[in-house]
Amino acid sequence: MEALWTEAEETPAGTEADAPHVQRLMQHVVEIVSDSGEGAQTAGQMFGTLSAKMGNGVWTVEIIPAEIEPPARSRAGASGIRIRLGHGDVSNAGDTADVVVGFNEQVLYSRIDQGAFRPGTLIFLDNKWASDPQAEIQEAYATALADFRQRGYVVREIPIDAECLKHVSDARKGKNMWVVGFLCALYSRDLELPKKEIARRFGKKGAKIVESNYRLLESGFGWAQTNLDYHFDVPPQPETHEKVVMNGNQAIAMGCMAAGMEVCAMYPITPATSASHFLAGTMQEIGGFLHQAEDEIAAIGFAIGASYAGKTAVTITSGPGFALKTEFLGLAVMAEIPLVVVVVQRGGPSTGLPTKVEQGDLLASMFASPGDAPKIILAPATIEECFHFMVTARKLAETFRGPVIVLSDANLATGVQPFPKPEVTESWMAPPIDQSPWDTTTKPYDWDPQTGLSARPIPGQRGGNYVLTGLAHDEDSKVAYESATNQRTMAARSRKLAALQRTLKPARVVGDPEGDLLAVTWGSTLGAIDEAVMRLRREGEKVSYVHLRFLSPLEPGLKEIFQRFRKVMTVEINYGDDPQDPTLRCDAPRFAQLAWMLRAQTLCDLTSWSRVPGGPLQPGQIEEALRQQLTALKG
Amino acid sequence: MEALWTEAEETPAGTEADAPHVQRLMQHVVEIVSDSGEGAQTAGQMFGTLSAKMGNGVWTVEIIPAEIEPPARSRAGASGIRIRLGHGDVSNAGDTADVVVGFNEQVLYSRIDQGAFRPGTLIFLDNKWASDPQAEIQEAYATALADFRQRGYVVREIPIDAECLKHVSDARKGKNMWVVGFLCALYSRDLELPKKEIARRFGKKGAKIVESNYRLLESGFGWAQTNLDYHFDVPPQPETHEKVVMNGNQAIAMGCMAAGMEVCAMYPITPATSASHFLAGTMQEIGGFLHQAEDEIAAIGFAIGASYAGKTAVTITSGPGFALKTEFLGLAVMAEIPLVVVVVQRGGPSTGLPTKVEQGDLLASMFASPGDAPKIILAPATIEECFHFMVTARKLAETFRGPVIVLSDANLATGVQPFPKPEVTESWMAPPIDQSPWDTTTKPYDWDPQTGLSARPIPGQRGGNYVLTGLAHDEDSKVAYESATNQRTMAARSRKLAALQRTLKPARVVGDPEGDLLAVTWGSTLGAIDEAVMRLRREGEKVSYVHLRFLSPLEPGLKEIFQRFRKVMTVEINYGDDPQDPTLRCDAPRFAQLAWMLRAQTLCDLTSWSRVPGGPLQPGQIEEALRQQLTALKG
Amino acid sequence: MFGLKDDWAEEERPRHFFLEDYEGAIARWCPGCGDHAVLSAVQRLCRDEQLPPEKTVVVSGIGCSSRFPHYMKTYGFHGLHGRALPVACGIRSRRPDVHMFVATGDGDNCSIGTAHWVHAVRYNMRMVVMLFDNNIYGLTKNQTSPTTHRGFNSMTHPHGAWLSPLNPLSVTLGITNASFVAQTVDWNPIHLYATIREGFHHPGLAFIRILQRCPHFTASVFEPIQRDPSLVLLLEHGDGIPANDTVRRIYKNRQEHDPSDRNSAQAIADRGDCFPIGLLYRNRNAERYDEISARGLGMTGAQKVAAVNRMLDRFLV
Amino acid sequence: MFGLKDDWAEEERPRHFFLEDYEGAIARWCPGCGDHAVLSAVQRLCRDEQLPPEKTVVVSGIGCSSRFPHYMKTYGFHGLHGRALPVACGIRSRRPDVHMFVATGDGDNCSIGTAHWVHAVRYNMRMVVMLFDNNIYGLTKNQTSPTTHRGFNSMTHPHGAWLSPLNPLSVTLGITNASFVAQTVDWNPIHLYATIREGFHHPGLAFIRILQRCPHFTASVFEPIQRDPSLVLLLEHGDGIPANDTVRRIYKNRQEHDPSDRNSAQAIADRGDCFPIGLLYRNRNAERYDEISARGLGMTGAQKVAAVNRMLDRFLV
Ligand SMILES: Cc1ncc(C[n+]2csc(CCOP(=O)(O)OP(=O)(O)O)c2C)c(N)n1
Ligand SMILES: Cc1ncc(C[n+]2csc(CCOP(=O)(O)OP(=O)(O)O)c2C)c(N)n1
Ligand code: SF4
Ligand code: SF4
Ligand SMILES: [Mg+2]
Ligand SMILES: [Mg+2]
Repeated sequence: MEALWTEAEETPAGTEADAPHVQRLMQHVVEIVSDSGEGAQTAGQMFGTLSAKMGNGVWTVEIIPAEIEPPARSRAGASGIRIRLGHGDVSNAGDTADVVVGFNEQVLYSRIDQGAFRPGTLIFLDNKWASDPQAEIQEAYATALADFRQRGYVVREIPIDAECLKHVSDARKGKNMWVVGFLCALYSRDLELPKKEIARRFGKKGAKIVESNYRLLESGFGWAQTNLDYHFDVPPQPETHEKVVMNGNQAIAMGCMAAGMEVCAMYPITPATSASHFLAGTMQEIGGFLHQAEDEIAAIGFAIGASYAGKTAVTITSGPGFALKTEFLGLAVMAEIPLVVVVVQRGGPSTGLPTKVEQGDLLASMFASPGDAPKIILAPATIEECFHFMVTARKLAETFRGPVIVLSDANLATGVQPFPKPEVTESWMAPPIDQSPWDTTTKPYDWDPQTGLSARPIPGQRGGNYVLTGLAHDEDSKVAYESATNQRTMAARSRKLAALQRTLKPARVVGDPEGDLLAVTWGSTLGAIDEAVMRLRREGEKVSYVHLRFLSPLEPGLKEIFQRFRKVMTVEINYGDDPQDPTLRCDAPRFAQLAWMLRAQTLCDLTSWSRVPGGPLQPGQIEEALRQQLTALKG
Repeated sequence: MEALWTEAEETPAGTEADAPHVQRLMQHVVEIVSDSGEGAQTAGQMFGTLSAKMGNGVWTVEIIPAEIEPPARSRAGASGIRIRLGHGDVSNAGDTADVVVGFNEQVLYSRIDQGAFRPGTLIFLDNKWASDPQAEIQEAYATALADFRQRGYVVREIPIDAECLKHVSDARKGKNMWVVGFLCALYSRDLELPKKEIARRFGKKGAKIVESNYRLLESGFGWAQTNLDYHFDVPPQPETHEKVVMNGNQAIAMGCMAAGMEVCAMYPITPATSASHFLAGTMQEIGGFLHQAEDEIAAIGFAIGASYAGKTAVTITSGPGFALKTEFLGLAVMAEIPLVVVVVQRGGPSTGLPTKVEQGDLLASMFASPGDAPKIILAPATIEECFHFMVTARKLAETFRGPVIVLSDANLATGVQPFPKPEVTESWMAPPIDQSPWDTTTKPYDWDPQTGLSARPIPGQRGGNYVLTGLAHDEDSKVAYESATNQRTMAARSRKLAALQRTLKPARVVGDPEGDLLAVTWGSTLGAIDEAVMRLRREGEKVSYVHLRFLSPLEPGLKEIFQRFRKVMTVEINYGDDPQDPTLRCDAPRFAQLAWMLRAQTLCDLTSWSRVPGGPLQPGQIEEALRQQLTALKG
Repeated sequence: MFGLKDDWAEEERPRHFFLEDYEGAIARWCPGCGDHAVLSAVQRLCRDEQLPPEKTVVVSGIGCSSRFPHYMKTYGFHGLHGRALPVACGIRSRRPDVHMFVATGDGDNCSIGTAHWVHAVRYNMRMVVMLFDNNIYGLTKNQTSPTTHRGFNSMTHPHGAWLSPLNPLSVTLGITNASFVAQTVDWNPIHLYATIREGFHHPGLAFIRILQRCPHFTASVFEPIQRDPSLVLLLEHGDGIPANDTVRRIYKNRQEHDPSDRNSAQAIADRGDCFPIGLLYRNRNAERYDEISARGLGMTGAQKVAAVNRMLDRFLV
Repeated sequence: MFGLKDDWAEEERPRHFFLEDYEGAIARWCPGCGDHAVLSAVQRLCRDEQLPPEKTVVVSGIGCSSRFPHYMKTYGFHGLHGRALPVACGIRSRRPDVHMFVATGDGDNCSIGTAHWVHAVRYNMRMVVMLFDNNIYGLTKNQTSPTTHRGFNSMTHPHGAWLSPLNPLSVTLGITNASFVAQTVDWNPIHLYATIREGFHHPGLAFIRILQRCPHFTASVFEPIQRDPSLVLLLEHGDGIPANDTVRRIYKNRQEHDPSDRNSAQAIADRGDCFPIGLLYRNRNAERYDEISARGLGMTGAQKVAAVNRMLDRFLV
C-alpha cells in the first residue's frame, strides 16, 4: 500500500545549496500567535494559501481562544494559527513548532501548555514590551524571556510594532501583514503572489487599504532580508491538478450540496456550527435552505420530516447535541428513514472542552439509542474525505434506508488542506422526489430476505399510502405484537449491515502485511499515524497500520490481518485506562473506544495508546508510543 | 453454589397419595385469561396471595392488553394473569401453562401467539358462547374449539357464566370470584383463607358485597367439587419467615423509600410508571414527594438539582425516556453528582413494544453519553433485589459521587413474588443534609489518587462554595483547558470503577466450577436460567451458570471462570445476529449485549442464545438452547 | 409529476373520493372516546374537499389521540411522544403540495412537546394542529397532564393535582406570530367540523384546541360541560367559525368577538368561568416560514451541479 | 443546623459581608458587555441584603451570560444549555432556606429551554430568573436567536433573519400562574438594581427580561435604544418597580400601569413601538409549587424507618 507521507533522505532534486545561508527543508511548522483580534489567522491563511499556490503541501489549523474577547496579553487567550508546509503533501499539523512568531510573550504560554514547542523551537517575539510604559509589563516580558530560554527555545526579539508604526498609526491592525512579509523573506519567497492575494482580499475596500498593506508587507520583508542571517526554503513541487483549499467543516458543507441534499436542520454548537454557517450562506444557490431549529431534538425531527417527505436531509451537531438526538435516531432506525447525521466530535464528557478535538463519540454513535439500533457509521480521515463522504453518506442512507452517522472532529473541522478539485456529476445529486404511482403489490417494508433492503413510498405516490410508526411493525407497517414478527423484523434491520459489509473492500494494511506491530486508527489521526509509521519503517521497524473509514459495519478481514502481527494496538484521541497503571488493580480496565469494538469483534488482544490532550496527536508522540511497544516486544 | 430451584425427584415427603384422583405436583402454571375489565387479574392476585400465605412459592405476572379498552372477544385484547405455584420457591413465570381458565375463546389466541400453551395444556373454557344469540359467535366458538383440540390442547367446557347468573345479575362482575372458588377446589384447598381475603379486600364496600362474593366463591368451589374427576395439589411448606409480596416496580418504589430518598422526579412511561404511581401515593409518608416533570430531561434535571442541594434523588424511566436523559447523565458523571437512575427496560428500538420485556438497554446505559462517561450499572435479578438494590444504589451514588443506573425490566416490573420482609434500619436512610462548616483546605474535587473518590460540599456549608460545571475542570472546579489536567481528571473519574471493582466479590458460578458449558446471564432471566441449568444438571450434563448483578464495573474473575469451560454463552432477551444464519455472510456479526461486553473484556469466544419474544424467556426454551450447544460440543 | 413512470400512464380518469377512501384500520379507542368524533370530522372534511389520499399526510406524536394516523387511509407519521410538530414542519418545508393534519394530546403538546408548540406556532407553516385535550394522559393510563384540573385524582397525584391547569389558549395567544387560535368540543359535530374546516383553509398554522371526552379517565370533567351547555361560551363573528341554528340553539351563552382583536382574545381565554368555543384569533397575513423554506424547489440536477462547481471555484488554490 | 459538627462550634460571631465576599473569578466577558452590569447589580444586592454566600446559589445554563456563577463567590451550578430551570426547581424543591438566582440567555431560555421556561413559570417556585436578552447567541459566536430582529445578519442567517422576534414578555404573560414579569435594561444601573431587588423579594418566580448589550455582535440593536431613551416606556405604579428622579429624568416616555392588570400588561407587552421597562405583572398570591414540594422536610431517620415498616406491613403475605 502507498503511504501518504514521503520524506526523502536527501535534499530534493534540483535544489542544491546555492547560498550558504539557505537551509532547505522537507517540511516546516510555523505558528503565528497573538491576542484575539490582531489578525494572526488572516496572516496565516494568506501564507498558507500562497504556499499552496506555489505547489507546497500545506496544513493549517487555527488556534482559538476559549473566550469571545479574552483580555489582552492573557495566558488563556492565545489566538493564532499553525501552518505546516511540505515539499510534498502534508497530511497533518505535525509535531512541535519549528518557527513561532509571537505578538506578545504571555499568549505563548497556552501553547506551551499544549506542548506545542520543544527545545530548539525558534521564536520571533515582538520586542515592544521590553520598553512598555508599565513596569509590570516590562518585568513580565523579561521574566518570560528568561523562562523561554531556560526551556531551550531560541528566542529572537524583533521590532514588529516599531516597524509597523512607521507605516500605520494603529499597529494592532497592521502587524499581521508585516508578519506575512517577514515570513516570505524567511522562507525565501518573493512578494509577487502575496501582493496578488492582498489585491484579491482587500481590493473591494479600496486602493488605499491595498496600498497600506503592500507597504507593511514590504516592510516586514525588507526587515527580514536585512536583519536575518539565515533563511529557510521548503521547495514546492509545481502543481498539475487544479486544487481547492478549505477546512473540514467547509468540505462537509460543500459535500452536502454536492450530494444534492436540500435541507440541513441544525442547532448551533461548537465545533460543528461553522459547517452550518457556510451552508446558511450558500444553500440557496442549490435551491436548498438551512433550518436553525429551536433545539437539537427539533433539528433532527425536522430533518426526519423532510426525509420522510422525500428529501433526505442532514443534521450537523457535536456531542451534547448528539445526546439529545438519540431518541429520534432510534426512530429513524426503526422506521427506516434515510438521514445523514454529522457529528463533529469535541472534548467530552458533558460540556467538556467545546473547542478541542476528541474521538470520544464512537461508542455513543454505535449504542446510544436504547434497544437494538443498527446504523451505518463512517469516519472521514482527511479534508477531502469530509467532502466526498457526504456524497457517499446520502447514497448509503437512501439505499440502506436508515440513518448514516459521519464522525468528523474538531481537528478536521478547523484544519485546512488543499485537495484536487472534485469533479461533481449529476449522479451525485439526489434525484427529484419520485411521485410516480406506487406498485401496490409492494409492501412499504418489503424486506429482501438476503439484504434487508426495501424501497420506500414517498407521500404523493398514489397507492403507496402507509403509516410510518416507531412501534414494532410488520411488512405493512402495521403494529405487530407477536414474538415471531419482532424477532424477524429486528433481524431484517440488522442484516442490512451485513449486506453492506459484503460490498466493502477488505481493510487495507499500509506497510507490510505482517510484522511486529500493527497500529489501527480511524478518523482524523490518519495523517499523523502515517507519518509516524513511515518514520519508523525508514528505521527498519516492522510496523504497519490499518486505518478504518467504516466503523459500522467494520471493514472485512480485520481478524486475519491482526493475526499476522505480534502486537496490535489502536491509536486514538479518547480516554482508556492505562492497564500499566499499578494503582488501577482491576481486571476490567476501560478500553479506548475502537479498541473496545475490535476486541469484541476479533478477540485479538488489542491494547491502545490513547490520549485526550484536547488537541491532535502529534506524529512524534505516536512514533514514540509505537517505539515503546516495539522495544517491549524485543525486550 | 446453591441453586434457586430445587425440584425433588419424588413426591414431597409426607404427601403420599391419599386419594387416587389427587395429582401431587412440584409446581404448576395456571392462567386466567379474559376480556379487559372482567377482573381476571384480581382473581389471580387473590389466588396467588393465598397460595403464598399457605406457604407455596408463587410467581404471578399480569397479561396486559395493548389498548386501554380493547373491544370484547378480540384476539389482541387478552387481559389476564399467570400464576405459577411451587412446592418450594418459584423464581420465574415458568414455561407453557398447565391450566388455563378462559372467559372466551378469542382472547386465548394472543396467548397462543406468545407461545404460552403446549399440547396437553388443560383449558377450562366458559361454554356460554356455544349458545350465544349471535350465530357468528357460536360459529367462532365452535371453530376455535376445534382448532384448540387440533393443536393438542385438552379443552373442557365449563358453565362459568351460567353458574354465576344464579347468584348475580351481571356475570361480568362475578366470574372472577367464581373462578377463585373453582381453582381452590381444583388445587385441593379449602375456602377459609379465600374468605378472609374477600373480607379484607371488600370489607369496606359493605357486607352485601362480601356476601355476594362469598356466594360466587362457594358456587365455583362447589361446581368443581361436584364435576371434576381429578384434582391437583402443590403442597405448601409452612413458612417460618414473615414475607411480603409485591411486584418489581413496587419493590423499587419501596426500596427508594427504604434508602431514604425523598425526591423522585419522573415523566410517565410504560412500564416504569407504576413505580412512580406507588411513590406518588406514599412518598409523603417518609416526608418526600414525587415530581412529575414536563419531560424526561426536566425530570433528570430536577433530580440533579435536588441531589446537588444535598438530597440524592431518583429518576425512573424506560428506553425512550432514557435516551432523552443521556445529556444530563453525562453532566452527572462529569460534575460528579450522586443520582440514581432506574431504567425499566421494554421492547425496543424506538417506541417498540412498550409493554413488553427486553434487556436491550445495557449498551445504551454503558455508552449513551458522548465522551468518556464511566458510571455504575446494577441489574437486580429478583423482586427482592429490586428492593434492596435501591438501598445499595443510593449508597454507591453518594460514595462514588456519580450516577448509578439500575436496570430492571418489564418482566420484573409486573412479576409478583413473596420475599422475606426486609429489616429496615436507619443506616439505610440518607442522613440529613450536612450543613456543618466545610474544611476549606479540602478542594471540592479532592480526588484520592488510588480511588478517585472525593467528598462534596453541599450548598449551605460555609466555606464549601464552589461552582459546579460540566466543562473540563480541575480540583478547584475551575475551568481547565490544559492537556495534562484533562488526562488526569478523566483518569480520576474512570478509576472510581476500578476502585469499586476491587471491593466486589468474584463472580459466582452456580453448578460446578468447570465443565462443558457455562451460561452467563444478567437481570430478570435469573430464575429461568437457574431452572434450565438445574434440569440439565439433573440429567448429568456438565453445565453451570454465572449471573451478573454488577455490569459496570463487571464482577471480577470472569476470564478465569470462562477458561474452565469448553463453551461459554450468554442468554439474553435482546437481539444479536445469528452467526449460524447462512444468509448473513459477514465477518462482523452483531452480538447480544452482554456478549459484546464480555468478549471485549475477556477475549473469550462467547456466543449467545438471545431472543426478543416480547416476553420472558421460558426455562424450557433455555434448556433446549443449552442442550443444543451441549450436543454440538459432543458431536 | 416527477419521475419516469408518469409518461407511460394512461389518460387519468377523473377521481372521486368517498368516505371509505379515508378509512384506515378500525379505530381502537374506548367506546365513547371523543377521538372517534374528531376522526369522522376529519374524514368528512377530506371527502368534502376531495383531497387525494396520497396527497394527505397526518402526523402525530404518541398518546391515545396520536393513534389517529393509523385510522386514516392517507400517508401517516406516528412518531415520538411530543415531537409531532418538528416532523410536520420538516415535511411542510419542502412539500407545499400536500395537505397536512397534526394530531397531538395535552401531554404530547403541552408537556413534553412544549418547546415545539411555541416554536411551530411562531413558524406558522401551513397545517391544521388539533390538540386533543382530555385533561389527562390517556395512553399511559391516568397521569396528570398540564391541563388537568387542580384537585383531580390521577395516578401521579392520587391525593389531587397540585396546580391549576395550564391554559393552552392563553399560552398560544402569547406566542408572537400565532395566526389562528380556536377552540371547539368533540361532542358537537357541527361546530367541530366547522372549526376544523376553517383551520384547513387558513393560510398558516391553525391551532385548534378540542375539548375531548375521555370517558375512561376524565368522565367527571367533561360530562358536566356536555350536560350543561351554558358552561360553554359561543364566540360569534362574521369572520369567525360559522355556527348554524342548531349550534346556536344549544349554546345560548354567546358573545360577539372580533377574531382580529388579540387583546380581547386573551381576555376571553383567561376567563375562568366558562369554556369559550369558536375562533379566538386569526391573522391571515402573518409571516409564514414555509414560504421561505420552499424557495428554490425544483432546481434541476444540472443546475445544482453548476452551482456547486461555481462554489468550488471560490476555493481554488 | 443539621449535622454533628455544629455542636462543637464556637460561639458564632456576627458576620458582615462586603462586596468582595460575592466576587468570584475575574469576569471574562467582552469589554462593554451588559453582563458586567448585571453582575455588579446582583453582587450589590447580595451585600445589601447580607445574604450569607454559602446560602446563595446561582444556577445557569450555557452561554456567555451563563458564565455568571463563575464570577460570584457563592455556590454555583453552571449546567447544560437550556436546562437551568429544571435544576433550579430541583434545588428549590427541598431547600426553602437558600437564596436563588438563575442566569439564562435568549437562546438558553427562549430556544432550547422553552419547555422549562413555560413550566417553571407555571410552577412558580421562589427564585429570581434573569433573562439576559442580547438578541443573539453570543458564546457560539453570532447565530440568530428567537429574539433576533427580522433582517438582522447573523452567521446562520447571513442574508437576514427570516422571522420577527419572539417576544419573551408576551409568552411569559400567556403562561398560567405567571406571577412576576418585569423588564429592565442593563445600562441603567438604578432601574436594573431596583428590578432585581423587587424580584428578589417576590414570593414566587420573578421573571426579569434584561435588555442586554452585546457590543460584540448586536451593537446595532442596543446602541439606538441606549442613545434615544424615548424608545423606552417607563412603567410606573405605586406597586411597581420604584423609579427615582434620576431614572424619571432619563425616561420621559412614561405610563401608569397597574401590575395587577394582566390583560393590560399583555397589551403593553405586544406594543411594537417601544420597549416598556418596569413591572408588567405581579400576583403575590399565585400558587407556589415549592410550598408543596418542601412538605415533610426534616423527618428523622427513625420516623422514616417506622413509615417504611408500616408500608411494608401492607404487603405482608
Ligand atoms: C419519550 C417518551 N416519554 C414518555 C412516553 C410515554 N407516553 C406515551 S403517551 C404519553 C402521554 C399521553 O398523553 P396525551 O398526550 O395527553 O395523549 P392521550 O393519550 O391523552 O390522548 C406518555 C407519557 C413515551 N412514549 N415517550
Ligand atoms: C445541547 C447543546 N446545544 C448547543 C450548545 C451550544 N451553545 C452553547 S451556548 C449557546 C447559545 C448561547 O446563546 P444565549 O443563550 O443567548 O446566551 P449568550 O451567549 O448570548 O449570553 C449554544 C447554542 C450546547 N452547549 N449544548
Ligand atoms: S383512555 Fe380516554 S382518551 Fe384513551 S381511548 Fe380511552 S377514552 Fe379515549
Ligand atoms: S459576545 Fe456579547 S454577550 Fe458575549 S461576552 Fe461578548 S459582548 Fe457579552
Ligand atoms: Mg391527553
Ligand atoms: Mg444571547
